[in-house]
Amino acid sequence: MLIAGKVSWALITLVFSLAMLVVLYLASRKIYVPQIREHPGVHAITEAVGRAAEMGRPVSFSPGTSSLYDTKYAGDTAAALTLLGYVAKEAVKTGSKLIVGIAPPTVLPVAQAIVQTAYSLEGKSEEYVEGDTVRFYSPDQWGFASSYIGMMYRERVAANFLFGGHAAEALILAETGATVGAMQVAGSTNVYQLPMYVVACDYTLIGEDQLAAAAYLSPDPAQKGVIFGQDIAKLICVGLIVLGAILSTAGIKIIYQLLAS
Amino acid sequence: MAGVWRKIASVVLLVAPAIILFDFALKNPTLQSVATDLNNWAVVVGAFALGIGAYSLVLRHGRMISKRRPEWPYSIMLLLTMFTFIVTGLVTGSITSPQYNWIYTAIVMPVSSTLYGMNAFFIASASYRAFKAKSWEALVLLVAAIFLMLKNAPIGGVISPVLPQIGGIIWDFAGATGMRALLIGIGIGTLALGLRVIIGQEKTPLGGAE
Amino acid sequence: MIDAAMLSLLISTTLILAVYSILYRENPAFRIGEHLMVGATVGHAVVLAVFQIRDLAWRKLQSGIATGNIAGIAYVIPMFLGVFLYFQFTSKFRFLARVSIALMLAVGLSLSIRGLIFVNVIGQIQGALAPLTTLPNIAYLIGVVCALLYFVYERRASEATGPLPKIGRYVLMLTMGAYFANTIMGRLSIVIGTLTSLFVVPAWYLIPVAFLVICADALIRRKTPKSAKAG
Amino acid sequence: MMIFRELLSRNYKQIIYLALFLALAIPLVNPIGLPVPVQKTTMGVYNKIESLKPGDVAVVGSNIGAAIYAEVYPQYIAILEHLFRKEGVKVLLVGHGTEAPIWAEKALNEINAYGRKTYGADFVHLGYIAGEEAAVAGLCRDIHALLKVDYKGRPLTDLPMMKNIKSAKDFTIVMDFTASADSQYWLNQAYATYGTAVGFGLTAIKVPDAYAYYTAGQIFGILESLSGAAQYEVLIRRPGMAAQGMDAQSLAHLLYIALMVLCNAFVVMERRVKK
Repeated sequence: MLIAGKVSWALITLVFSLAMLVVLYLASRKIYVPQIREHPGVHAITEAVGRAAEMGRPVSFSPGTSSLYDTKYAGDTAAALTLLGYVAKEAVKTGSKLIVGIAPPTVLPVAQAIVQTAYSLEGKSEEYVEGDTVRFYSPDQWGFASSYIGMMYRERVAANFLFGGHAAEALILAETGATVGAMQVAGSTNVYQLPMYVVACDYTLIGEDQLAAAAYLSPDPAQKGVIFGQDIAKLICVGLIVLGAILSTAGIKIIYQLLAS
Repeated sequence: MAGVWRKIASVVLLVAPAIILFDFALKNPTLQSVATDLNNWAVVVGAFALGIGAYSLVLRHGRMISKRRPEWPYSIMLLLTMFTFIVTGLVTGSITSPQYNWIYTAIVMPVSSTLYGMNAFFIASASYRAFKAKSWEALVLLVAAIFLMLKNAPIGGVISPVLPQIGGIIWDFAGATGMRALLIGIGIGTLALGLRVIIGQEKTPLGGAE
Repeated sequence: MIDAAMLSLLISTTLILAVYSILYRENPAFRIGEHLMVGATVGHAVVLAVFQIRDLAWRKLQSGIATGNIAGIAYVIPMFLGVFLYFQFTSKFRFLARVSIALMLAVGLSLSIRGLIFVNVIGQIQGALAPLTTLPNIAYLIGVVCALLYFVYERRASEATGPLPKIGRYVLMLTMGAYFANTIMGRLSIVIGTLTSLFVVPAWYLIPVAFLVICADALIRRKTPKSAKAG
Repeated sequence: MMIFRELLSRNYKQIIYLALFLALAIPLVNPIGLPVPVQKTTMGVYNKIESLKPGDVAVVGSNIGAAIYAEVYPQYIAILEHLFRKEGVKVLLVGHGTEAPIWAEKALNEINAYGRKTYGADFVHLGYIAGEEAAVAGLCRDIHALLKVDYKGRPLTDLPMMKNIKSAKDFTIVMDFTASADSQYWLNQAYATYGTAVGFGLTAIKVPDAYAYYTAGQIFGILESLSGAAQYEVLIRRPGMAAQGMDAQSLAHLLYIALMVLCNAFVVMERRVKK
């Protein structure tokens, strides 16, 4: 029935999903509410928006150049959009001007809806300008990058958020943000761009940090539960690695074969 | 009507991933063709989305021109270029026609390669600003970067053949430890986020709860 | 006289210099480059999208109707879903875009999940199972475990592992430093390629012109300190 | 030192950018000729080609495109130059993708191939074959069944060299230049099936995958990006675009390291002043 080589995949996906769903259920029923530590970068998001409001300068946000149906960075884009929901809410609350730069056209309607909702929830619908608060730049990474850095210079942004799947334009965006003096928080699951963020930005949500932050900042606190599910999955991985390495030292390759099945 | 439509959306969120995930592990030709079609459907819907983007762009720059905002001449230039590309592409019927190729190589190619190459300049300014060894963590970052550069640039091996070897050790270690943990974490994190979206717990990436 | 190839070369060289001028400061030349680039890439994307809809949906629909193939006829669905996206701009029918977005997101997430679990999780665990007979292998095991424990967010679980997450953080920083430096060569070869294309006549003559403009601008700005500094 | 610091702190970005521009531009205009250490993998390619005897056949996988031009084209030129210097070695060019033959012709003209050797007797350009791995398999099985004409439409039967070259059994080596999966095709089809020696010229990103084959002894060598090309240029004593590029690379890397050291030196100095 199952394709050879995919048995371990099915098993691991199933076990991990179950762990996450069970913890999520327990948390939503308040049976077990895990204590999740806050990443300093998450706190910095709020701080950066507040700082921009004090300075009276805008906040810019990019949810990445990967589309909604990207085969590798779709999760990245989804996490970035969740974080956009949070940043938009904070920006509207503190009264800073928000500029969202969009590259993939598929993300545009979603971002428009998220930001517009954030404005109308605070009763500031008139401040949302169609086509201007959420700006479509270009689906091409370099067309997008040239517009985004031009915007950062001209608007003199005070806080810049780079989330989602960015490719080689990541450093260009981040370094320009640093040049205009913006406080920057970035995150990605693109492992080749993370080093650029670590070097150029004030705070970086490395890989899973960004995906967990999406759950951490969810308006529904029960959603934090899933993060503990992620921890369980990681601890299973640690167990497999340690056990597998010790066994293979003894010449037993059972874990490797299991994973290859 | 709106309620029913939203129900359909939840069903799509549950059924489409089920088909695509089961297709990965099960050998079933029907499942496979449905999964391929689903993928194509998403691409088709995505292609339509570009119209929204173009509309939004025309709206913004049209407003700039009509209200004579400071940057309005640039907006005219942008819209003209855009329509030139669209007309040339659709009239010649292909993006490989000589006319289309000419405008593409004259504008898009040089700007792309320039911006890509600009990374090298930004690496320089970032190196000067950000590699201050103010903490142990920053020191580790700095040392690893320096040894890797000495490994990659031919000059490192000329100064001393030991330098590239140290760089090589650091590179192997980084790939087998930090990178590995990062990749595993990303896999698990994506699964968790995906699950929450699929079962309808996370609505923001769909455009908010409304 | 100037022929098409020469004109193309002149335009592209001017654009290269215009875009590089952002390294000095934000200026009209860069803005021209920026707006041309956005117009060009969006126009290009529109052309591609039209062809994509034609080849991927319209042709399949046509042949589906001709042969009575249900899978082909079904391509009318994504075309409608695509049109529904445009109701985003109305307040009354905005909900219609919901299914289209759900479809794209569902496809993307499930494709990502299946690929990432298979390649990232299983592949990397397999890679970490080397026998502990050499010093590097032992170091790799300790390093990967510490780095993984850094990503444990539950407070008690994280505290129970003692100093290991902290070590994991150092391991990650080392990785970041190494990967940062390792991208440099590729980036440099791109800029070297661009510079090589600039260092041929007639493009060559434009470089001193650009430098003179920048120097003149720097002098003028020095005399009028009022202007805000962007660089 | 203090003046230096004053300048850097005021306008540091512009000055750094100017310094990098000079570090890149000077070696391009006026090559310095900084030494280049030669890697094992590059040496493997050199030794293999050096060992070719008259009558041996070298297949050159020509898959250059605009995307990989900067990294791979200099390698391609260097290898062709070396092959054309070897007396009696037959060269067969073939690639995937419509763009590939244009680059191949450009390279052949650059080394003056048509002036140095006879087309048809010493070298043949087959153009490109469509159909990914299946096409490579077909080529290895029977060239004459897959292709009837060369790149310019001349019948293969008219080319004297092609009389003795029928399948992968007649290939001595395959040197494939690529950034995509097709390196795998030659490994699967030529090496695994017919035992033909295979080597690669790759972009930096593809090297880690290929290195595993090298350590396993399945391929005879790899040219790694621009540095591989520069090393090869040194080996065949023909400094070209890669060697210049390498000078620029070396200087730029030194500048980056100097900047990192300098910013830390300033931090230390500031602390001293405060005390």
